[in-house]
Parts: sequence; C-alpha cells; structure tokens
Amino acid sequence: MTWIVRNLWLIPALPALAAGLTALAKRHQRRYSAALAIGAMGLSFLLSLCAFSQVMLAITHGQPSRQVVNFPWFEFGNQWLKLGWMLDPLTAIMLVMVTFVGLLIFIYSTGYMAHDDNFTRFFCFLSLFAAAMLGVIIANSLLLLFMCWELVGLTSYLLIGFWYHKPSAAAAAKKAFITTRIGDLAFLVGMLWLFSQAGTLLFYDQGAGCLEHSALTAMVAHLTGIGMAASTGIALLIFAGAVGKSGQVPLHVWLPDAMEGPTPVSALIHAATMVAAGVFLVARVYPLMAAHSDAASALSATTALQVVTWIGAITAVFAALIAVAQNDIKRILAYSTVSQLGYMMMGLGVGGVAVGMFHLITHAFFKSLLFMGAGSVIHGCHEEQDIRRMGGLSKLMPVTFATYAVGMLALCGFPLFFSGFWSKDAILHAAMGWSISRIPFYLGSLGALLTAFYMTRQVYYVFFGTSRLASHHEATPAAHTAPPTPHESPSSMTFPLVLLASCAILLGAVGTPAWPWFDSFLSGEAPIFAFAGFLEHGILPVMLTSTLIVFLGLALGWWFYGRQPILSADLPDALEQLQPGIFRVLQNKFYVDELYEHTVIRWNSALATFSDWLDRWVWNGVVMTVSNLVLGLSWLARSTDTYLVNTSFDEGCNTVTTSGKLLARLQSGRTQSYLRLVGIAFAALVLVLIWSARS
Amino acid sequence: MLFTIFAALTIAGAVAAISLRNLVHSVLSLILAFAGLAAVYLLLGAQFIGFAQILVYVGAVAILIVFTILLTRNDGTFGTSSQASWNLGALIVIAVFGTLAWTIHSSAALQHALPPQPEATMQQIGTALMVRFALPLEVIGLLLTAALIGAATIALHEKQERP
Amino acid sequence: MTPLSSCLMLSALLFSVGFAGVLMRRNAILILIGIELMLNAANLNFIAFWRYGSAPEALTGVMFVIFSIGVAAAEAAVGLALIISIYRHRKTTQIDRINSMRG
Amino acid sequence: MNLTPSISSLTVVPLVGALAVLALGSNRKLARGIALAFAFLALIFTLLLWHRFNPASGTLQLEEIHAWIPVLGVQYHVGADGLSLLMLLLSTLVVPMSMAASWNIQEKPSLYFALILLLEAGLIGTFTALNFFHWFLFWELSLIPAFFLIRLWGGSQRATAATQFFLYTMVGSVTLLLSFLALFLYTGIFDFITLGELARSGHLLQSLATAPHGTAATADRFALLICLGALLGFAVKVPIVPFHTWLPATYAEAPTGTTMLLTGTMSKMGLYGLIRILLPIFYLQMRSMRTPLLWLAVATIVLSAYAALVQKDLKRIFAYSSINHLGYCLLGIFSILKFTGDDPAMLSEKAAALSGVFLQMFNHGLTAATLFWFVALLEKRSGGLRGLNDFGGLRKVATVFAGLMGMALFSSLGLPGLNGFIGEFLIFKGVFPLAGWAASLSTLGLLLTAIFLLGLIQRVFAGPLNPSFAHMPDLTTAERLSLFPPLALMVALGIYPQLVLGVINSTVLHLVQQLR
Repeated sequence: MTWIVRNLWLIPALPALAAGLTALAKRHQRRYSAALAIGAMGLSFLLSLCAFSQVMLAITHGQPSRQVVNFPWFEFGNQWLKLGWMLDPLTAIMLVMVTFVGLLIFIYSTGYMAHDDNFTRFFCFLSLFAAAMLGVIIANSLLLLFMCWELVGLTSYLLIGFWYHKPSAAAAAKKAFITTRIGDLAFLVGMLWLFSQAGTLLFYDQGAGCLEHSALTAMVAHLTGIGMAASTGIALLIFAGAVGKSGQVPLHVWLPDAMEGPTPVSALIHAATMVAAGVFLVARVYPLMAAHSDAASALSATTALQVVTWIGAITAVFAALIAVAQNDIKRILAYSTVSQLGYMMMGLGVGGVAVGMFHLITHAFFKSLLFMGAGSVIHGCHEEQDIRRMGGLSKLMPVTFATYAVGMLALCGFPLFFSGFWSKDAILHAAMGWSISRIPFYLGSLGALLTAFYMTRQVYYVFFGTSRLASHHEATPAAHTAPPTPHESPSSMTFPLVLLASCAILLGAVGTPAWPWFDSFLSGEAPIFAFAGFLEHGILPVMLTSTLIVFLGLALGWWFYGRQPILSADLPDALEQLQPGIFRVLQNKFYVDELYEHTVIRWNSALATFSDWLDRWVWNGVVMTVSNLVLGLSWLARSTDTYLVNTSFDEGCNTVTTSGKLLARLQSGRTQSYLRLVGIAFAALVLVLIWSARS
Repeated sequence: MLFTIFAALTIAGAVAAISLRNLVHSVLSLILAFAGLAAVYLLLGAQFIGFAQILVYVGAVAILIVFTILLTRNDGTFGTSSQASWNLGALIVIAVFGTLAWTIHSSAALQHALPPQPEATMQQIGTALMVRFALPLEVIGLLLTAALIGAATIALHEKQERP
Repeated sequence: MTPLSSCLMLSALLFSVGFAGVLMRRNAILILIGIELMLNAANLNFIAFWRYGSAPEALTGVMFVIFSIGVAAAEAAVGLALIISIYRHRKTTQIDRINSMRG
Repeated sequence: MNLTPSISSLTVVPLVGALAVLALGSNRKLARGIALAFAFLALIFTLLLWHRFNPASGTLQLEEIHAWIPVLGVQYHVGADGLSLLMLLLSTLVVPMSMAASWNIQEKPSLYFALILLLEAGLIGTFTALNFFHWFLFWELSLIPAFFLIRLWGGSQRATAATQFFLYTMVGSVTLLLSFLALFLYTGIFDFITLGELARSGHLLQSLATAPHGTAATADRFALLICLGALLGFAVKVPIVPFHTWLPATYAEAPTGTTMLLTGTMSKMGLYGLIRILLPIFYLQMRSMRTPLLWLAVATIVLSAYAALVQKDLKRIFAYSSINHLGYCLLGIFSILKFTGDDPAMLSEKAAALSGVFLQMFNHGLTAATLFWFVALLEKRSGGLRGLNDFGGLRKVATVFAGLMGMALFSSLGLPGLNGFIGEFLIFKGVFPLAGWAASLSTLGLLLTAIFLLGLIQRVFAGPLNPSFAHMPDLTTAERLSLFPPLALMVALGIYPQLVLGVINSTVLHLVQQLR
C-alpha cells in the first residue's frame, strides 16, 4: 500500500485545518485567511493528482485499482464500528475535479468577495465545505459518507445564508437544509436497514463489505413483506437522499432558492460539487442499485435503476421547461443545473457509472464556468441579476463573454468541440438502447432542445443588443448616482474563467466513443484507441440526432430573441407574447412551491398547532380536571372544617385558654407561694400515707 | 441533760435568726444555732461531723451571709409578709410540724433498744471516703469547683459590664 | 422518749423553724438562712439514724452528711451570688418584688 | 493505602459544600466562590473515580455495603457501573456550568448556591444507591431543592410552576413508593440487585402469589400493577407523553441556571431508574406492555417536536426539544423489550440501542444545559426577554455568540461531527431491526427538530438587526472561556465517542445479558 493511500485522509484534513485556523482569525486578516485556504486547497489538489496518478499506474500495471484503509472508530456490544477511506478510479477522478474546481473558485472568490465584511468567515466556510465534500468522496463507509454528507449540507446552509441580514437568504438557507434533510432521513433509514442486513457499513472490506458479493447476494435474496428485495428497498431509500441533495423532482425546490448565496458558492456548491454528490452517491452504491437475483436476466434494469432513470428524465425536462421562463441570471443556471443533474441520474440509470459520471465531470467544469461568468456579469453590473436589465455586455466584458460563450455551447452540447456534447451524447445513446422504454430517450432529447433554447435566450439577453442597465437606473428615482457602466472583472476572476473554459473544451477528448478513456478508467482497464468506436451500433445516428436538436434549439433561440435586438427591460418576453398562459405557469415554476405551501407545510403547521392544543387542553386538561376535582374536594373539606370542626375546636380552645389563665394565676412568680403549696402538699401526703398504712 | 440544753440553744438560735429584724443579728443567732447543732453532733458521737459543722457553717457560710448583707446593704425593709400570708404561712408551718411530730411519735421503728456506741474515727471516715466513696468525693469536688466558678461569674458579671 | 425520737423531734422543730423563715419573711437572705436551717435539720436526721440505726459501721449516715455539707456550701455560695446579682439589677432583696417569672 | 475517594465521600462533598456556603457565605462573592470550589471538588472526585473504575468489567464496582436497619432489610449499599459513572460525570459537570450561568444572581446568593449543591448531593446519591430505602431518600432530596429554586428565584408564574412541578413529581414518587413497599411486603427485600436476581429466577412472582387470596394468576396481575406504579414514577420524571405537561412550564419559569440542572441531570433520573431498576426487576411485565410503550415513545418524540414548532418562548422551545431528545432514549430502552432469546445478532442490536441510550443521555445533558446557558446569557443581555420574535439579526453584533450557540444548536440537531449524532445513530441502529416501524416514524422527529432549531436561528440571529439590540455586547472573554469546556467536549465526543463508549460498553453487555 503506497504512501498516498495511507495518507489519503490528508486531502480532506488540510482544508479542515485551514477552516479551523481561519475560524480563529480576526476579521481584518483577509490575506492570511485567503492564503491559508488557497494554500490548503492547492496542497490537496497536488495530493489528489498524486492519488490520481497512483490509480493510473495501478491500472496500467494491471493491479487492482481499488485500495481501502479501514480503522476502528468505537465499540458497542461485541463489535467495533469501523470507518475507512478508499482510493479507486471514481474517488480519484472526483478528487481531482473537486480540488481543481475548488481551487479555481477560491481564487475567484478573492476577487468576488474582496469588499465583503466577512471575508475571512467566507473562506472558513468554503474550506470547511471542501473538507466535508472531499470526505464524502474518499469515504469507504456509508456512515462516514453520511456524516460528511450532512456536514456538506451544513456548510451549504451556512453559505446560502452567508448574507444573513437578508431575510430571503436566511429563509433560503433554512429551506435548503430542511428539504435536503427530508431526503437525508430516508437515506438514514436506508443506511440503518443496510446495516441490519449486511452487518457492516463499510463498502469494501476484503469480501465482507456491504457492496461486495456475499452481502449483495444475501440482500437480494431477502424479501420484505411486500415482495420487494431488501436490496431494492435500501437502494431506493438511499436514492431518496440523493434526490434531496441533487435537487431531483420532487425535492428540487431548494436549489433555485439557494442562489441567494454568493455566486462563488453557487458555482462551487450548487453547480459543481455538492449537488453532484447525489449522483456520486448513486455511483458509489451502484453495485447495490444494480444488484439482481441470479435468476433474472443480467441485461434488464433493476427496479432501483428504473426509478433512478425515470426521476432523472422527468427532472431533466421539468427543470429545463422552468428555466425557459426565468429572468434571474442565476436562477436560469440553477434550473439548468437541476436539469443536467437529471441527465446524470438518467445516465446512471440507463448506462451505468461511467456514463453518468462523465457528464458529472464535464458539467462540473462548464457549469462552474457559467456560474462564475454570471458572477462576473453580476459583479460588473453592480449586483444586477435580472437579465432583462442587462444587454450589450459582449463589448464591455470581452473575456467574460468569450468564456461564457464556451460554457454555454458546452452546456448546449455543441457538436464535436465541446465536452458537453460527448457526455450528453453518451447518455442519449445509452437511453436509446435501454431495454425498458424509449421514453427517457425522448425526454432527454426534449431536454437538450430546451437547454439550447434557454441558453441562447439568456446569452442574447445578457450580451447582445444595447445596455438596458442605464435606462433602468434612469427610470427609478432611487438612482442618485451616475448610471454605472458595466466593467470587466479583475484578473483574479477572469483567470479561473479562462482556465475552466479550456477545460470545458478539452475534457471532451477523454470520453469520445473513439477513445473511451473515461469509461475504461472507471472500470479499471487500460483504454484502447480505435476510430471503430464511432461505428458501433447506434452511435452515429444518435450523434446526428443530437446535433440536429442542438442546432434546432439554437435556431429557435435566435428566432425569438436574436432577430431583432431587445430594446427595453419592461417589454414582455417574446414567448410571453406568444403563449402568455403557459409562460406564466413556467415562470411560476409549475406552482410547485405553492403546492407544497398549501399541502405539506400547511399540514405540518396544522399538526404542530394540534399538538400544542393537545398539550394545552387535553393532556393538561386531564391534569387540571383531576386537580380541580381534588381542589373541590379539599374545598368541601375546608368548609366542613370551618363550620363544623373549627367552631367546636374554637370552643375547646377558649375553654383551654380560660382555664389556662386561671392556672396562670397560680404561677405568681413568687417563690413563697410555691413553697406554701409544697408545705400543704407535704402535710397532705404524709396524712394520706399514714391513713392508707392504717387501713 | 446536756442534749436538752444544746437542743434548746439550737432552737432558740434558729427562732431568733428568722425573726429578728436586723439582718446582722439574725446571722449571729444563726451562728448560735449552728454551734448548738455542732454540740449535738458531738454528743451523738460524730466528732468529725461536729467539727465540720463548725468549720463550714460557722466559719464559711455564716461569714458569706454576712458579706452578702454588707454588699447588698440595707434596702430599708426588713418586714415580714403581709398579715394574711403571714397567717397562712404560720398555719402551714404548724401543719407541717404537726404531721412530722405525729409521725415521729407514732413510728414503730423508734422502739429499738440502744445499740452499742459506734466508732466513727477519722481513720474510718478517711478510708471510707477514699475507697468506697471515692467517686462521689470526686464529683462533689467538681461540683464545688463548678459552683465556685459559677458564683464568681454570676456575681462578677455585671461589674465588668458596667465599670 | 428515747434518744432517737428526741433527736428527731429536735430535727422536726428545726425544720419547721427554717420552713417558717422561708414562708414568712420577705428578705431573700433570710429565706436563704431558713433553707440552711432546713438542711441542717436533715443532717441531724442522718446522724441520728446512723447513731441509733442498724449497721452503723457502714458510716452511711456520716457520709451522707459530709456530702450534704459540701452541697450546702456550694448552694449557699451560688444562692448568695444570685442574690447579689439580683440586687444589682433591682436594688432590692425583697423576694415578692422579684416575680418576673409570673405566668 | 488507597487515596482515591469512595462514592460515599463523593456524596458528602456537595453536602459539606452546602453547609459551608450557608455558614460562611455572608457575601455574594464568597458564597459563589465556595460553591464553585466544592462543585469542582466533586468533579475531581468523579474523575478520580473514573480513573479507578475498571472499564473491562460490566458489573458493579466501588461497592460499599453497611448494615443500617437490618430488621427492614435496609442496607447502605452503593456502587457504580458504567451507567452510574457516566451519570455522575454528567451531574458533576453540569453543576459548575449551572453555577456559572447563575453567577450574578442577586437575591440570597448563598441560599441559592447551597440549594444547588444539595441538589447535586441528591443526584449523586440517586445515581449510586442500590437499596431502595436510601435511593428513595436521595430521589426525594433532589426534588426539594429544585422546588425551592423554582419557587424563590423563578419567573412571574413561578408559584404555579413550582407547585405543578412538585405535585406532579410527588404523585409519581408516591406510586413508586407504594410499589416498592408492596414488593417489600411480600419479599422483605429492598435491595435492587437482589430483587433483580429474584425476578430473573422467578421467585418474585412466587412471593407475590403468597399475597392474601393470591394465586399464580393474580400474582401476574399484581406484578403488573406494581410495575405500572413504578413506571408512573419514572414516566413523570423523564417525562413520557402524556405525563409531560409540567415540564414546559417548569423549565420556562425556573431560573435558567436551575433549568440547566433540571434538563441536564434531573431528567436523567427517570431514565436511569428505568434502566437500573424497572427493567431488571420487571422485565416480564414491561415486556408484556412493549407495544404500547413503544407507541408512547414515538408519541413523545413526534408530539413534542410538533409542539416545539409553535412555541414562541426560547425556553419552552428547548423544553419541548428536551422531551423530544429524551424520547429517543425511551425508544431505545423500550425497543430492547422486543426480542428475547440468545440470538447473538439481536443481542448485538440491543447492545447498540443501549449504548446509544447511554450516550444520548450524556449528550443531551451536555447539550441541553449548554443551550439553556446560552439562553441565560441572552437573557442577561436583553434584560429578561427571550421571545422568539424579540430578537433578530443578532449575528451582526454578536458574531461569536451566534457562532457558538449555533454549534450547540447543531449539536442538538444531531449534526455528525458533534456529539448529538452518534447517540441518535446508535439508537436508531439498534431500534431499526428490533422495531422498524417505530424507528421509521421517529425519524420524523429528527426532521422537525431541524425545522424548529433552524427557524430559531433564522428568527434570532438572521435577518435585519433589531435596532434595540444594536449595542448588544458579544461574549466576554470570561464567558468564552467558561463555555469552552462543554463545547470542546461536544466536538471531542462527536469525533471520538469511544471516550464514553469504552467505559460503558461492558456495562451494556452485562445489562443485555441480564435482559433477555
């Protein structure tokens, strides 16, 4: 076991240490905390590269690509609970992606957050997030993964609510935490079930892990009361956790609201890494998801994977539809993220780990690119987020425009030169070949079309035409300063953009059908380069179809928004003019928030009120009744006392007092009178004695 | 014969002690009564007691009373109780004496013959005190000490507080 | 009249005289004198019973008297000290004015 | 010569302290100084005991037995196993915290601190006594100072709250006493350990059958009745829904330092009684009631969490949250009634649940006390205000305060990495295979806890700054230092729970071996 495997824990530990040190920093120690965070992240990145090359070496030498380190944590009863970390291709690739994107976003943040009061705290939270996220990635125990998963949720909560003085931010943070926690609880139950079934939560433990053959066989064979295999139930519950974290329908509502956080946060957490953790989780427990009994055909998808596919496909289309009608630059990207996450899930469901993960990696790069570009735009436009009030930025912010365009084309899946094309193509190809149904394929295609359309719309609104920022500022009386002109962002922000843009293009090269390096890397095989890969069954038609779809989307976008420049911010949207009813539904996100507001949340608060009422009136009422009864009895007893017992008692007391007074007279305080009595008594006593002796 | 004289002396002293108006005279009469009693003890063969009686009562108690009288001086009233309570007191005293006398007179226990005169030498008394009655002796010593300290405290207390 | 009964009669007389002093005088010092007389009467009784009683060699009566004298001395000392103390407070030795213990 | 203290000397320390405070503490500074010194002395004694304790053995250790009233079977019998020791540590830890929270009390400080020390003595006695006679004395001894602390230093409704608290717990105590007197009548034994052995060997039921008109059949019913009486005593103390209504009012009205003691340690007395006394002696009877009991546990968890959602007073919120957290302990305790037999897998699940219960008891004591401490600090700054809507945006002016209280809140919420998580995880891990439905329903409590605690953060710390708190001071250095130990312990236990689990594990195994 090599040095890097033994010390893999350093990768999350370094940012955690940085977070701890930054937490102690004073508010004005900006350079120190930023340097600390970036330095720790840089070191983690280097270590991740080491880990990556270690896995590469192992694969090329034909050694087992997965290495685990387990250690005991605490004991209960007769057993020790163990945790552990592992290094396998999936971990390695995620480590490199997260540390790289994280590093770039850290650098970007120094520019973006330069003027914020709580600069040091921001880096503290970011480092903590990075630590937790890296912990999720290297975990070899579902428990450790869950713990880091929750910590990721915490940091997400802290960062969404970073501008806590805005009530909307505070509310969004709470909503994010609670919505994901709903999923997490299902995850927890799934984990408990898994624990009770497999007796361990370690993924791999020399044959005894819960993702290894013996445990899987046992779980598949164990049927629950409703005839479902235990493995299916567990897989579905764990998937529910992923649904929450990755913003899948129906728990997607928090992700768009999470855009209340600072833009680097949106780029890092809510585009590239944390939301992808759900996909990563499904990929991690894929053996469980795909576990089937030996009797069934190996080709047919398991129930769990079917559910994953359907949820992913529906989410992809659903979110894309909503994105079409949004006006906030970050919300559009947020819904786009939800949609792309749906793609990843679908990819996992129909095509396996490599398909979904490839899209995860490419998406991480171009979506963080887009978010950071959007951040740059927002920064340049002085915190304006409404795309209707932007426009004409292509000349004012050339670097941002160029990189944004790359990201947009990658997201749309523009053919051949952009990574998004290859990864999306892989998903669509797998969907077409899915044995259960073709519908996910059609849904995916529709999603691709919509993606191209809404991204074109956004780009036209933001970068083309004339600037509508000034006109808006003139229109509002509140503008007492000169109308601000948009400006290009500092180099600390553009540099990461350029770097990410190049990645968004180049990454596509590792996953083409001709050189499926990514696929083989994940399955631990050496890749083979062959153009014949293109000629495999069904590849070329799918490529053509998706190319057509992308062009169709771009053209539609141009038709609606590019033909004539958008002149005023107040003009209704082109689609709104065409179909106002549908547009309103989309703009209001299919009224899902309202639906939840009127059902779940209302029931919940009704239950809360009911419970409080129960407390106040029923439980306490019983007690009060009993105590009142007792009080009544005691009142009765008291009256008896007062009018019957007391009167006679008082009489008795009076008698005693009077006689006491009489007796007190004897108590004259004069010794002589006492002695007199003594004398009389003595005489009397002697007389009595003598008399009694006589008789 | 001697007994009758000493008895008369004793009673006379006692009566004078309680009835004289001048307190100092009373004490002098008291000394007479004590002395008479001491003589009676000697007649009865209890030499030690007799001398102890003179030492303690005549030598100590009577002198103590004299000092007290001097310390409290004369507050001018020597009087007896009011007439009614005087009468009552006299009646009670007579009743008590009557019962006592009658009891002595009618007691059957007094009809014994005289036993031989017992010896009560100093040596005997000393041996008895040191052997059989050692503990009571200790206790009485303690009691005396305590009484002494107590008396001193009671008498001196006020003086210190009010100089 | 036997010697014993005459002794006892003397003792009874002495006791009564002392008792009379206690009952009929108001001066505390005189009352104390009365008490001393009563004690002496008791002592005389002990001596008489020792002298004429059975088993005189045990010296019980003598011992009683010795201790009684001791106690009487202590009693006289404390009693007189009390009288002095009371006198300081009240400027009187009249017993019927000292009645703060009245019920 | 062995220099480590005995349990008896540990019990005596706070008693002596109480007397010393009363005797010497004429001024405030001296009184609280002495009180704190004795509280720390008790803590040091406990740590020495902890050191002397052999964690490899699950049986009772450090035992002391002296005959007391032999005719009544009354012995002075004390001893400690891992559970007792853990509770001792918790009590001696929470008492100094509570004193620090009441540091600036104005009225009769010497009496206040003396009562707290007296309460501590009662607690220590309750957690170590093994004979019903003096166990009950200590049980009641802890009640009296608590009553006076509430009655004399409480809030505006203190008279009602104190009376309610006292009467409620008194009723519980009376039924408890009656139950044990009945047991004594037919067995002649007051000793818990002996009674437990009798129950296991079946002689207990035989003894009960000797009651007038008794047969084997009535013995069963009689035993159930006795068990119910004892259960009521503990149920009120824990509390179990629906016997909990005294708790929110009491916690809200008690001075906050006292509330820390009430929630941190006194609520553990009930659970301790359930585990130490009720389960070994009445295992069969409890087992026959297991399903209703589990329902009660679930109701305790869910209903209290729901009730917490609509509370407007910080202390009431934490009070309901406290009930909720203790509900998980109940769930764990009742779930081990589910299976009997020697199946090692099931025994292992029971061990997990019990370990979780022990850990949760400790964690809840620590966390809840810390939370109430924060409320005390907040009250000090706001002049007594503690409504949910009285604040707003405090994070801006009191960053450290918000951060540290947030930590305690997240610990209460069960965030991994802090102490709350492991206990809850172990409970759920054990309960799930034993009673899956109960565990699944109870996860709702976890969600609701998150909702109301985050709502609290949102209302109090986030949003625009309430102008009346614009100059609220942040935590002082002294406050930071005094808050450091509990918070550090939360992190330490969250990362390395073996610290506690190592000590209790043998005890858990021993208990599980007994209860099957």
